Amino acid sequence: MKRLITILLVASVVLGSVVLVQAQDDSGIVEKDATVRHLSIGGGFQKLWKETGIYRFIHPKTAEEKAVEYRAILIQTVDAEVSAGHFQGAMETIHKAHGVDDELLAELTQKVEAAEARGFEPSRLLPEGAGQFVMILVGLLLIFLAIKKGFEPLLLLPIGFGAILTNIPVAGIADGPILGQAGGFLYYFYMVGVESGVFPLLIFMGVGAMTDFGPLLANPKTALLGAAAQFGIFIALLGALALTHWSGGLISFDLRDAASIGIIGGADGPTSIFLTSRLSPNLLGAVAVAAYSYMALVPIIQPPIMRLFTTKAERAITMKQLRHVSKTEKIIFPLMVLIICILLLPSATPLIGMLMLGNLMKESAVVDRLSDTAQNALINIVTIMLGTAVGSKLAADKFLNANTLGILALGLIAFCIGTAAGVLLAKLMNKLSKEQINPLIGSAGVSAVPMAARVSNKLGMEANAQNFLLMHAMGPNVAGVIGSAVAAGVLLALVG
Amino acid sequence: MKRLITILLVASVVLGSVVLVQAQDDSGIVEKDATVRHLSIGGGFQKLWKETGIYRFIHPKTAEEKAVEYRAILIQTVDAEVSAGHFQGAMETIHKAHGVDDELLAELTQKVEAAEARGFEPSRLLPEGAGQFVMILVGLLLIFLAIKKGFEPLLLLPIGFGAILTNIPVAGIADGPILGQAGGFLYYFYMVGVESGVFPLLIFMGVGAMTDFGPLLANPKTALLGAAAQFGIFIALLGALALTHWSGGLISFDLRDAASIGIIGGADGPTSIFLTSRLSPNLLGAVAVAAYSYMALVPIIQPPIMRLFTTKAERAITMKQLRHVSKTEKIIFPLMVLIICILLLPSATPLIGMLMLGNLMKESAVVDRLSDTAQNALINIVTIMLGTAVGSKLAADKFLNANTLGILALGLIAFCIGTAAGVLLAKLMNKLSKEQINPLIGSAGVSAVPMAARVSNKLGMEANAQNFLLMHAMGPNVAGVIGSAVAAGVLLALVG
Amino acid sequence: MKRLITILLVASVVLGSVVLVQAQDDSGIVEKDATVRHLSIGGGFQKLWKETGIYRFIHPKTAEEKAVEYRAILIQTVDAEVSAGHFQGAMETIHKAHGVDDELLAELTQKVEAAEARGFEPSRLLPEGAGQFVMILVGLLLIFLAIKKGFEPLLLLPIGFGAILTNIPVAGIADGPILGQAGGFLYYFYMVGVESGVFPLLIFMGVGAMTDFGPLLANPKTALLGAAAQFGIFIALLGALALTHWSGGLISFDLRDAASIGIIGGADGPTSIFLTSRLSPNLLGAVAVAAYSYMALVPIIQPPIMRLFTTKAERAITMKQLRHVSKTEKIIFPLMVLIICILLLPSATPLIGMLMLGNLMKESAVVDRLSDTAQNALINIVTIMLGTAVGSKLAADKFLNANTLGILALGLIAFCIGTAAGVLLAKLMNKLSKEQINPLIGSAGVSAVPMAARVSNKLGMEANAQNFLLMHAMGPNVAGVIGSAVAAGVLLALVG
Amino acid sequence: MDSLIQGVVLMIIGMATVFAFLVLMILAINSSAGFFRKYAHLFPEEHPAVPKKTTLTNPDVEIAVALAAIRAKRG
Amino acid sequence: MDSLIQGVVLMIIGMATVFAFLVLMILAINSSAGFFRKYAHLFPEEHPAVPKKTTLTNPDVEIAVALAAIRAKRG
Amino acid sequence: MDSLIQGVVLMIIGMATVFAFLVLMILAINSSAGFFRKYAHLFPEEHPAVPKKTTLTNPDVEIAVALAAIRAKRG
Ligand code: NA
Ligand code: NA
Ligand code: NA
Repeated sequence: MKRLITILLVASVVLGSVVLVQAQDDSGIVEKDATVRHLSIGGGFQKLWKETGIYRFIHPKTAEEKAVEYRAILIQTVDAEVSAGHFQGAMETIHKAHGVDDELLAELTQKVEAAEARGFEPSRLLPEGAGQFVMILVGLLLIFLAIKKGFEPLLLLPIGFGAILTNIPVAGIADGPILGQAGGFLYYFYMVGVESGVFPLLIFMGVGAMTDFGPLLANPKTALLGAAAQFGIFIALLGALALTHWSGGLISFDLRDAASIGIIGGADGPTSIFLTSRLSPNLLGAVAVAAYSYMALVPIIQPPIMRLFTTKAERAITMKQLRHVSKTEKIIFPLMVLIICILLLPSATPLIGMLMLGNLMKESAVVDRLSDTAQNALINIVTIMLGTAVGSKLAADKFLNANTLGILALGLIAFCIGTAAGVLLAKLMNKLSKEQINPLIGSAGVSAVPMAARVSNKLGMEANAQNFLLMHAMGPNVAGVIGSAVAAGVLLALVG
Repeated sequence: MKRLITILLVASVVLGSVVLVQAQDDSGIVEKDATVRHLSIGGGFQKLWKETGIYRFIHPKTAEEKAVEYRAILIQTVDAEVSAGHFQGAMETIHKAHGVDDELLAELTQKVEAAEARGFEPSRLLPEGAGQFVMILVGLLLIFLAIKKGFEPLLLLPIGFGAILTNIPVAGIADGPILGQAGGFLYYFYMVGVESGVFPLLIFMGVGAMTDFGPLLANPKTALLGAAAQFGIFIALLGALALTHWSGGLISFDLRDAASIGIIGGADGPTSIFLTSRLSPNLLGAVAVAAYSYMALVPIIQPPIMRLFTTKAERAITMKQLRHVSKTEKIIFPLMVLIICILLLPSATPLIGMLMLGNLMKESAVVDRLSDTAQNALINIVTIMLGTAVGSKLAADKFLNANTLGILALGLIAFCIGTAAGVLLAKLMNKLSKEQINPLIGSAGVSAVPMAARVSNKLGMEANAQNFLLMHAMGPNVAGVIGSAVAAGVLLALVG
Repeated sequence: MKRLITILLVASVVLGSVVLVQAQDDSGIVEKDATVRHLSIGGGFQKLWKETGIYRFIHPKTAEEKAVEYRAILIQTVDAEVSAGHFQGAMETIHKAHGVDDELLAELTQKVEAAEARGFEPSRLLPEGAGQFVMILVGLLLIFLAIKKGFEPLLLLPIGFGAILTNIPVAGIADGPILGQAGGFLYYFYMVGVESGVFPLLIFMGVGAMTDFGPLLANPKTALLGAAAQFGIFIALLGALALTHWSGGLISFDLRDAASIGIIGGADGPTSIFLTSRLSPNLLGAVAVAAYSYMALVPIIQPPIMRLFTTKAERAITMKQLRHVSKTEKIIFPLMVLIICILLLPSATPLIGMLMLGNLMKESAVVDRLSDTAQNALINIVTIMLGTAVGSKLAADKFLNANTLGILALGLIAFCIGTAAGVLLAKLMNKLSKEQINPLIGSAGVSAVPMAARVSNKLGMEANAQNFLLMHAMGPNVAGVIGSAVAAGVLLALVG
Repeated sequence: MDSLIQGVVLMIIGMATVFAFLVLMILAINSSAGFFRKYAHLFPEEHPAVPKKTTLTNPDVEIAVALAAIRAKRG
Repeated sequence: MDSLIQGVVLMIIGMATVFAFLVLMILAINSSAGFFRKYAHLFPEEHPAVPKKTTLTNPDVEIAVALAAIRAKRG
Repeated sequence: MDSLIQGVVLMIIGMATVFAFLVLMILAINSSAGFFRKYAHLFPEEHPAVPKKTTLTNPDVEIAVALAAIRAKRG
């Protein structure tokens, strides 16, 4: 086990350096059609730099840049509609497009007609009916796990129920409208709340209104642990591409899929749902289920890894009590983070922004009625609708295939790597500074608030009954939420 | 009175058997255009069978079947738009249609042009302005009944207010957008919440989260009473067709209208609104008003009928206390009902599904915050918007005509028949089994939760001061909710 | 100071009479294109009369009138789209239009093509990036004022945050969808809640459910003070036109802009937002900020003016305690006001209607659960979304210009004039009747509930420690809410 | 100048309407007050006729009550 | 007359379905009741396995607890 | 192989950005902490300047208060 994980860590570092060398000569050009090709380190940072607030405040987007983006969106939209078999929609999109050279339009039209000629047959492991039947069983399983095993019931119960409703034949509860006939209600939940990105963001606002960043402010350097733990995200991303490369076509993910799978390692529901709904809506069901299931399994997944990489002595380290944090610092904090995000990574501002809006409402204490509603009525209403809407993406032809197994496996790896990375960085930090921190709090960096922090606390008390790590673990824990939102922003900027 | 009702019951049974004979030879073919024509018993059951989950899990819809359905929807949509005078909309629909043979398109185009040539003049008893004035008075009346008489104020007050706002000249509060100009807010409430079916379903979820099926689980056979009481639905449906047939054109309802009117007898608000918004939106105002008014009048409508069909001795029957129902049974129940509904009647799953989702959230006790919100903040918000949106369908040209009188009369009949049927079945059951049940609880089968159950309790105590029927009546009472949802599903499947 | 305000008052009266004379000969014809031109007193009242319920109940809109309105909307829509640079949208609007003579269509097409030929360059004081940067600072300033200075934090905090999010480069949080790509979430908040008018109306309903009209019912004549205080609205409107006329093109407002600016003087948030979102969405950000800021500054703005126009003796006047108001009167009141509004000014019924619906829910006491939700969960949810959505209109090219300075100045003037007018009318009333009222309550007529009433109370107690004016001031205070809604209705009817 | 005139016209019409509206409202209030003073006996200050319970209400309460009764009866 | 026949057909099919559905439901309830009566020992009436706390929960509480513990330890 | 390289590139850029972001955040926190330690006296821990009451508040309370006062005065 330890060997495996260590190998993975080393491997990725080696691979990284290999690339560092061979990719330098690379031109870093970004193809017009926005699917990142031949992106070198240099090219990537360059692209990212052009998407920073610092750069854009000084060089607003030019008409040319906007035109290029428009072209990219057009191609992407048509591709998506074609691969979903919506040929009519694709043609309409092409007709709607304006200010695009006719060659491109002709080319796209051809592409659509060719695809239409080939016809569209959703790939299925099982016949439609059987698939629906199995998915209903999957839904029941999720509900069982939620109720009997206590797996994140707030999300998995609605998701499971949504999966059942979606796979009922005839009823068409997740189908869109046809001519004059209204669509099913889950279709509207999905379009209004998920396609638009509104629901996960509102939940993130509520989470912000529930989160106390005090422990992080009191001991900021623990935020580094929240950064390290995001390593799992990118290992899983790499893994998804590796599977595609070596599974001989059995499993296949493109870069956007890989990014969506990686984000499972962020151990943060709203972030996973938001990113996946942007990059690969077809994977939304599997990704969300994996993310919430593993978050629920944190008390089972993390401890062995934590013990593996720490000695009893290390686990017994007690940390000095956290300093008092003033009200004003807590009020300033969300604004500081927002500003950093604006300057460095605007693509992450929807997530970070809403998280910090919620937190500002809480800490400012001048809009308590809004903050209360954000963390109660509003988040509950949205949770019900978001859960069922996510469940509506658990359709047989999307879920019952080898890819889903890959997603589940990679998600688990992501959690393990993230945990290990957090613990290892903690140990490294102890080497470098005299002020010792308990490496157990490193694992809390994956977020999964507040479960992971509780796990750190539990193991700490096992090693030393007087060792209360919870508050110390909350620092990396909440930093991990910010960390995965940042990772999501990077992926949106480079792959989106 | 007793004679009248008995006659009605007998008549319908006779008519039924007559048809049984003469309809057997019938082919049971269902016309392409989805308006049920010459539907025989055999044909009907056959059609229903093809809409069951059992059948569809094994035989998913074929491309041909989908094409036929698409044709039906197309024709229906065009017809609806034509009869509403939206000729432009109808033409657009025809142009949007794809994969349909040109004859049909040509035929529809002709139909539209012909209608446009004839021109469109909404039939009015009163000139527009006077009609609006009267409807405002109707709205005020509803508000008076809600506040002073306590008629279901939660719905009738918003409905009444919505009726007033809708009928204000110039303001156009329920009008759709025109080109760049936004529509009135009630228009948006209606489209977002009623046209989509979302609001009644969310309310049903809240009702589920408020409902304790324990009494039903403790004495399941009382569910039969909840089935019998749905008889009123179909008698009213038959009555609507009879009125059309014998009122010499004064009153006219098609099959979909008749179904919407019948559902009033379900004595269940959300079910009535959901079904009517699907089948005959134009009747929504009248149907909803009738349903809620008679639900409020249950304490006045039911007792005489209950006394009529029971002897003092019967009313005095006491029932043995209900057994304890375990938590697990209560958690399993909503899932069992959902599964039965999936296998037998998918068309009812939106209603049954949301009811059971709410109940599962309540009984599972792992998502209390969601369940609390579902039965408070969420259901209240939706009730305000749903009520006013339903009121927006109280437009003079739709409401001020003989049909409305017919609807009110038929709704009352439905309640009476339903009550009688419940009581009579209870007596029949007493004949057949030794364990006696008090026939008074039969009337609770119409649902109208918990009013009808309270009425049973009241009459029981009149006959025997120590006779507490409330809990026993809750069984048929909640079964009646399921029963009317099932009836709605059948109507959607056969008439929708 | 006193002189200044007095001059303004006199000036406007004089100007008024001047016009009275010279405008009589005027024909009062209203141009087809709905932008009021050459509107005389007579013509205006005539137009208003034709928009009353009294008139329309008897003379419903004829096909001709509707056609004229449709033409007007068409022209307006195209103009708006052209001036926003949405040439494609404008062309689509023209194609969608039906039942319009071809000359008009040709004319409009020409107009669009001409504009497109000229090209579209949003006028900017600063380059795009710099502008966004400054607007982010503006957002931070609003948040500072909300938190540290307590300026209406419930609105200004979300507005400020919305302003920041909107002006983040790259993120496009307030941008609309492009082809297949979803828009930013603030775009959806704005379209769903503000463009549709739903959010301000829901807030108004909540305000109604929180408002006790008892003090007004106990001493109705104080409502006149709530009327007088609306004078500020029209002075600011006049001022906006004057600025346009005499600032030599530096500042430019059309009649609709002027009306939106004037409504700031209504000292009522939802009313300002509702009217401005109808008349000049581009000014929404500035108008809302001004309205809420000055409402927060009422305790600073009003006292000097109140002292200026009152003697210590007047301020010391005590008023006899208010009579008891019966429950039934309180229930009847909202319906009476609604009916008056229907008969006199239907264009104000969305605002007045929702205010009165909320109040009826409160006073009827039969729908407490709805009333509770309306004044808590619902209003809070809507406030969060409305605030951020309004903030999304704080875009650099709309906000960073001389017009905004004009808006801020005029808003302040509106508040001052309103305050003065209220106080002066109170003194006049004292001259005319023997029953004395304390002129301090006149200033509460601007609404700004309950801040302004508290100010009256405070100054009253300064003059006489035993002088409790709060309840007496609540009368004009709530009347002011109705007054500004009525003013908004007039502006919608004549300018909209 | 023209637009200024428009402004004044709007001011006059607007203020006139606002006053007209509120004066009407005052009259309505006074008449209703008078009416209810005169017929107060017809409108006792009791709570509204409606029980708070409605179809949206939770039956559990009811049942609890019944149960209590039953127990009372037994014990 | 035709449409009336339709009505009767609907009535018969409808009532049949309603009864069929609720009868099935009764059978299901009885069998589940039987099952749980038989295996009651497997389903103790304890509260569900899940702690109410979830990712939606406010960490403050936790911290309070921890603090308390710490203080306890100190004092 | 190409796509794998893409993955590694994303990993390097991603982790670099995450660390950069959080390091910046740490610096910001530390400086703000330092600032407030230095000028703590300027930011007393009092409650915010705003009264909870706002335009969204229910005037009834106010009135109750006033009434109380009036009665107090009388009695
Ligand atoms: Na994370
Ligand atoms: Na029923
Ligand atoms: Na006002």
